[in-house]
Amino acid sequence: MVPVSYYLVLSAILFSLGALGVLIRRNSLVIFMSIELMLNAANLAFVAFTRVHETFSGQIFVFFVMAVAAAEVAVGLALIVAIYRSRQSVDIDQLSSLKG
Amino acid sequence: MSLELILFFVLAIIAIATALGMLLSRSAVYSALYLVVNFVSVAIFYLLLDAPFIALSQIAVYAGAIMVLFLFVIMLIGLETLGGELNWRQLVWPLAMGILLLVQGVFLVIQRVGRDVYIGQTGTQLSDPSLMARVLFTDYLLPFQVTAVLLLVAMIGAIVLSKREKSNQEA
Amino acid sequence: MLLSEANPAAGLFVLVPWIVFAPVIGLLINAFAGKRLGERGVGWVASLASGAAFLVSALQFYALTLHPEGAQVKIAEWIRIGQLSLDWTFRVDSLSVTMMLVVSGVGTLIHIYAIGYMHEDVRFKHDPARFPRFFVFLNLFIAAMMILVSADNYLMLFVGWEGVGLCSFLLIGFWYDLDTLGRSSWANSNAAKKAFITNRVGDFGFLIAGFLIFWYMGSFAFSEVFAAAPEVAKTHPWVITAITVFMLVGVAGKSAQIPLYVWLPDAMAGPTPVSALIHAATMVTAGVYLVTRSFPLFGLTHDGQYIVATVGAVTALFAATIAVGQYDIKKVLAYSTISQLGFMVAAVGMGAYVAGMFHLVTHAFFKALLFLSAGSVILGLERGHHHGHHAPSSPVLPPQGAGNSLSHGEIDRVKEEVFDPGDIRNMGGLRARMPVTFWVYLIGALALAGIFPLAGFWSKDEILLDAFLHYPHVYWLLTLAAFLTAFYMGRQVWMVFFGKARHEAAEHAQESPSVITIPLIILAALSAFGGFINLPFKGFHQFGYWLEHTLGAIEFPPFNFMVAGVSTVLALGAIALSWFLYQRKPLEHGQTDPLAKPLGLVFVGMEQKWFIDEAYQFLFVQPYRALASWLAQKVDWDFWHEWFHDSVLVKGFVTLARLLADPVDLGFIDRVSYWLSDAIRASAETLRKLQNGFVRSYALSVVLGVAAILGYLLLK
Amino acid sequence: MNFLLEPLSIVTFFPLLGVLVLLFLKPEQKNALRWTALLTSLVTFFISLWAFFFSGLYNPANGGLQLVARYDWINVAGWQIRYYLAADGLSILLILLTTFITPLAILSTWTAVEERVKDFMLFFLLLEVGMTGVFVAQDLFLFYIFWEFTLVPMYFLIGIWGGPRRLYAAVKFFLYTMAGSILMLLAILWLGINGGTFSVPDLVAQGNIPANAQTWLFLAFAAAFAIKVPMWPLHSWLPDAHVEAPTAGSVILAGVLLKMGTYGFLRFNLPLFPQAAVQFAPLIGWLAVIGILYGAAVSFAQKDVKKLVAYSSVSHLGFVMLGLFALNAQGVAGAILQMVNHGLSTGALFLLVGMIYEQTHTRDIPVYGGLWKITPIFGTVMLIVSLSSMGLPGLNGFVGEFTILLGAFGAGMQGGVFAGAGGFWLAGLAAVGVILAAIYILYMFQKMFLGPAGEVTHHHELKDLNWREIVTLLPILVFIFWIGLYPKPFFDLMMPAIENLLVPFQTILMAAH
Repeated sequence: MVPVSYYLVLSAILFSLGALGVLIRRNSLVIFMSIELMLNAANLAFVAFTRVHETFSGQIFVFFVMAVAAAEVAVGLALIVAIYRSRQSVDIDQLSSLKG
Repeated sequence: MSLELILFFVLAIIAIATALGMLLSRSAVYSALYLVVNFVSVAIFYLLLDAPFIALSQIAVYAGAIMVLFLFVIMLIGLETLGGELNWRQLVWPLAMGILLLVQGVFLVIQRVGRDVYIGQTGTQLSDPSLMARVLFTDYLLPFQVTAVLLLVAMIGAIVLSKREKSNQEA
Repeated sequence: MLLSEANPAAGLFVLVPWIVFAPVIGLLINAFAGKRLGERGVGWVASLASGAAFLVSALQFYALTLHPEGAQVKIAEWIRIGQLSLDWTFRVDSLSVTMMLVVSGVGTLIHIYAIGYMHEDVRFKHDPARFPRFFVFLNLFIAAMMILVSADNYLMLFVGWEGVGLCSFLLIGFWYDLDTLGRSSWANSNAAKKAFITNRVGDFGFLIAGFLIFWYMGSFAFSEVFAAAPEVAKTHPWVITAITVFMLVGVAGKSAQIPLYVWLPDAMAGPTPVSALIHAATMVTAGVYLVTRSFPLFGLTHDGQYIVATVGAVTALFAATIAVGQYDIKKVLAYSTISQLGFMVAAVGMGAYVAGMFHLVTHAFFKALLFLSAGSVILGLERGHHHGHHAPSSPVLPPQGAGNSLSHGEIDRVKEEVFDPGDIRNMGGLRARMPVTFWVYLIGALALAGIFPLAGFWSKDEILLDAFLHYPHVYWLLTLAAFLTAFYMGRQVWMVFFGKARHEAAEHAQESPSVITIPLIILAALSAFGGFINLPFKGFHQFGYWLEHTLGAIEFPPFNFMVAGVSTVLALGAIALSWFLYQRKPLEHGQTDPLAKPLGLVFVGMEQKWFIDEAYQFLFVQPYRALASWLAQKVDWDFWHEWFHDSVLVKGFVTLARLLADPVDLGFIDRVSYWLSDAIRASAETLRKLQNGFVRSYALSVVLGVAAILGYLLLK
Repeated sequence: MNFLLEPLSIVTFFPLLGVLVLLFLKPEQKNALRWTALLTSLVTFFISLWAFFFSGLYNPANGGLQLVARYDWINVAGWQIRYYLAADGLSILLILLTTFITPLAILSTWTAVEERVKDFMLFFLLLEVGMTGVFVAQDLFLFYIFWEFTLVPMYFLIGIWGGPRRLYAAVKFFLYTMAGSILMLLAILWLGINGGTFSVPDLVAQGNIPANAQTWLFLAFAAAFAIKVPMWPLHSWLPDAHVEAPTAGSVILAGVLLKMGTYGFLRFNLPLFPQAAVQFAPLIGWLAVIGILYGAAVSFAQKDVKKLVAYSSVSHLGFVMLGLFALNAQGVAGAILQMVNHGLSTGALFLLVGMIYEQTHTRDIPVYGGLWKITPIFGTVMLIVSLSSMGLPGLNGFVGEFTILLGAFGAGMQGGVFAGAGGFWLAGLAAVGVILAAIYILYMFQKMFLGPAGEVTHHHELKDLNWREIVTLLPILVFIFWIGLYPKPFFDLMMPAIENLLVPFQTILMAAH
């Protein structure tokens, strides 16, 4: 038997790695992937809790997260493509028009 | 150590390793491929957790659709590497934050869940997709519909965003 | 409606609305198809319409002889508000039928005459396209006048009353772009406007009288008003007097009495048939009709009667004096009309309704005759003038204003050319050139002067007799007026038809065509014999008996030879005097009036109409004009609009706004907010460094936030 | 959605359909835009005719509110605000006048408005919605919305398509009306909060407003309405607005918008505050008489023909106010009819002035002269309309003025509202206005149409009325004669409602004597 805490710790590790990816990578595609990783980590935790609480809510939440993630990826990638067209780059550090 | 535990650790190492690989690989293609492996391992975790429907969705949606989309985009842009990526001086804060986050997460798990909560044995019921479908289409019908709309909007949005405007080309 | 089904004659009463409809149809045809019909067509359509009205009136007369009680024919409800209940109801009784016959009869003759007259007139004035319009207006007048005389309530009467006023306005201003001499000018339109406005002043009196009638007697219908009047006379005697006085204001406006007569002389600007029909024979007598119609009201107030009779008598004399000093053939007749209307008003004011109505009828005949003959004279002179100049197509005159750039000599020449065909000083010796016109004119003049046995003698005599018996001061005023009447008519006849021509136009004058002379001859016959309808001998008061059906029992004073003798002697004396002054030594061209010297300033007054127009101008017109511009410019615009609104309100608001803006807003609120904003800016300067535009550093701060929250959860 | 299918809702909101169609047309399709607007307004007119006369839903003999559409709308914190439309004898003629004048005004813009046709027509149809709404709303809140709503399109009509000083005029118009409306809004809120409902018939039925409150509420309402009428001396915005507005705007302004003020007095001030109405009747009567005489005199001194007509409105509406506050059947009936008459006559005058202005581009009376000779049809129509405006018997103006004066005179009798405050003098002086009206109208007619040909004819080849213009004017002429000769149907429509309206006053006046 595997304690739930193991899964949760694994989820935390994956989430931290994803967050780290967002923080350190300049390639916007990879940043995107890291976000997906974070979502996955969260999903893992949800499914684990499903077993703890004996209810479907967690799984259903995962289902919705997947749908949202799919939508997000579609729009996000389209944005990246559009940005690449105008800037010829996916380097996130070059996109600094938010600078105050 | 039971077989299950061994399996867990093996998969956990694979998942962490592939996550690190994605994180550190210079080529976006490699990153994507690492991530695919990671997703697959997570899918196996779902199976272990008696959630076969989620596991298959994971494979289909993440490993299949989303990552393929990523690869398409990478190919479309034709850019695989970004030179001179990691600058360790800049990494101090992110690393510190990542570690802090990790430590906090682990402590939270220990504090709130405890080490000795085991997964119950009623998993057979939870693993039945038809039961899950019943809940999904009754209690969660409205969110489900909204999600459908969301996906539609996302689809249209993606098309509009990636469509080249004719007038721009002509001009 | 009183109808005995057995007798077909009574059924004729229902035809009475056609006295209005027929002319309306005629005017509609001419208004919409006038151009296509041609002059003859237009003229005959209009004359037939008027003739149809006469026919219907004659049928009413016939029906009335069989059913003297008359009838009321209601064709529609008009206004119904609470107790106010008005209908379009025609009243057929001996009084209204008398008026109908006069209006439509004289009207039809004048329509026919106008076909000939206007044919030439539009040519002299170079605007033949205006021909149909004249007949449209003329028919409209007949319709309105018929409404007036056949109304069964005061308000319907008022519709006709103002309707004829409108027609008067339109017809006086028929040549609205010219003056009486055919020059381009505002004069005619001014005269028209003056007539309408003066009449409106009278209408104001009528309205007030109407309001009093309604609120004290509860109705506008004649029969109900008259039934309620005696009761009101007992409870509120002043009301009846007030009604009659306000009604007198209306009468003064319409029938040209003092003080509102001033419009009538100017109204001669209209074409001559108009002067004859509207401003002599029919419309101006509406006031007399109104008083006669309202006899039960006047009978209840001695004060009212006294005022009316006096106003009439004074007007009769006053206008006669002015007539003596006039040179324009139509102006003389106009003042004569005012004077004769004074006779009638005095008569009805005294309660001598039969005498008043009788004079109204005979006056309609001979004054229409005189005006139409005068028109014939004017046309004759115009023909002569054109003949003399051999240039029938050129305008009579150069346009006004052209003289400004001419030298003095040329101005004199232009003045020479301003030929006035209506000025009796340009005439003389027309007896030979226009014989028919002369004879009919003579008959008319003698009738007006009151020479036995012409119509005027009988009717005027009856008025004088009534005055002699009841109102001595009226009698003296009227007798004096009668003397002057004979004098100025004599003066006119001598100057126009006798002596020798004082202008080449008079030398070449030509007689008018038969379409003009035939109506004249008919009218002359009526003027000669019209008096016989009411001879002042027992059993011969046909007209009086006729009106008795409407007016109730009438007392007929016996013929008084003294009164008749005095007036006849005076009239003959006046004619003799005029012969002495004007014919014994006929006037030469350019000579002043022989009366000017002996009468001195008095004659100047007569000639200048006692300066009444100028006085009115000074007393009413100019003050009102000044008041209006003062109100408009100074009060409304400068003070209220510009100063109060645009200065006080706007500037006040602006000042308030400044006050709020400068010390309050800038000084206090702004300073606080500036301080705030400075503080914020300073902090922002530091914070903006964080805003470096790198998404990843934003993400870092998000993670920081997450870490903080997790830390909080851990420590909780 | 039931509330939108009520007959009065359809009458009110039908123009919005036209607006919708207009939105889909291109600004360059000028004729399509014009036809759309014209047809929309025509259909609206026919719907209103249908609703009142042919649907069988409206019984003219009934004095109460009919064609009622009553729905709960906003119920918050004890406020009862309803969507409440209805019509009765007091408003039916004005509703019909609105739907009747609007197509004519649109027709008059056919060649006069060439710029931004789309916007123009949009605003015009919106304006129609607002105006009709004002006359049908029976809920104070709803009424206030419609009342203010009419300001916006009119503001733009003046401000965009107006004359040289259009912005000044538009802003003045807007501010002036707003200023009065604010007070009315306060009064409306007071009534709604105290009475628990905003529905006028309910408030009237409650009838428990204390006398001193009535005074203030009456004045607050009167402030809004008197400015709109406009009563002397609050008329200063009117000449500016009239002179600067485009022809169609002037027509609507004179024809309908001013009637909103008098209608407001009739619908709200009289039934809601009867005691205050009796108390203020002499004051308003005297102001009305001053307005009659002042407007007539000032008109006479004008050189600008549009200004002349504008000031004549002050005079005419003085008659209306005098009639309303005579508080007897003749006065009120005459006042309502005179509202219609003024809409027709003055509307037609503005149309005619606009038609000649389109050709000569001047409104200066002295440069005209002798036009009747050059343009005979135009002159004849002008004559008829002028005569109607000055109250010639047989034409519509007389019936209104006469009944008003009769009513005012009756109110001066013992037991009437003016008895203690001038009595017959009020009506007597007002009747002097009849003389003064003749003076200024004849002055205008003479200086423009009679006399020798004026300066302007030397520079312009003046054309007589064309078919479109005749078609525009003909319906008005028909009504000028109809009302003048046979006004009974019009009085019959309003009499039952007027009798209901006057019941409380009879008791108040009876008690006073």
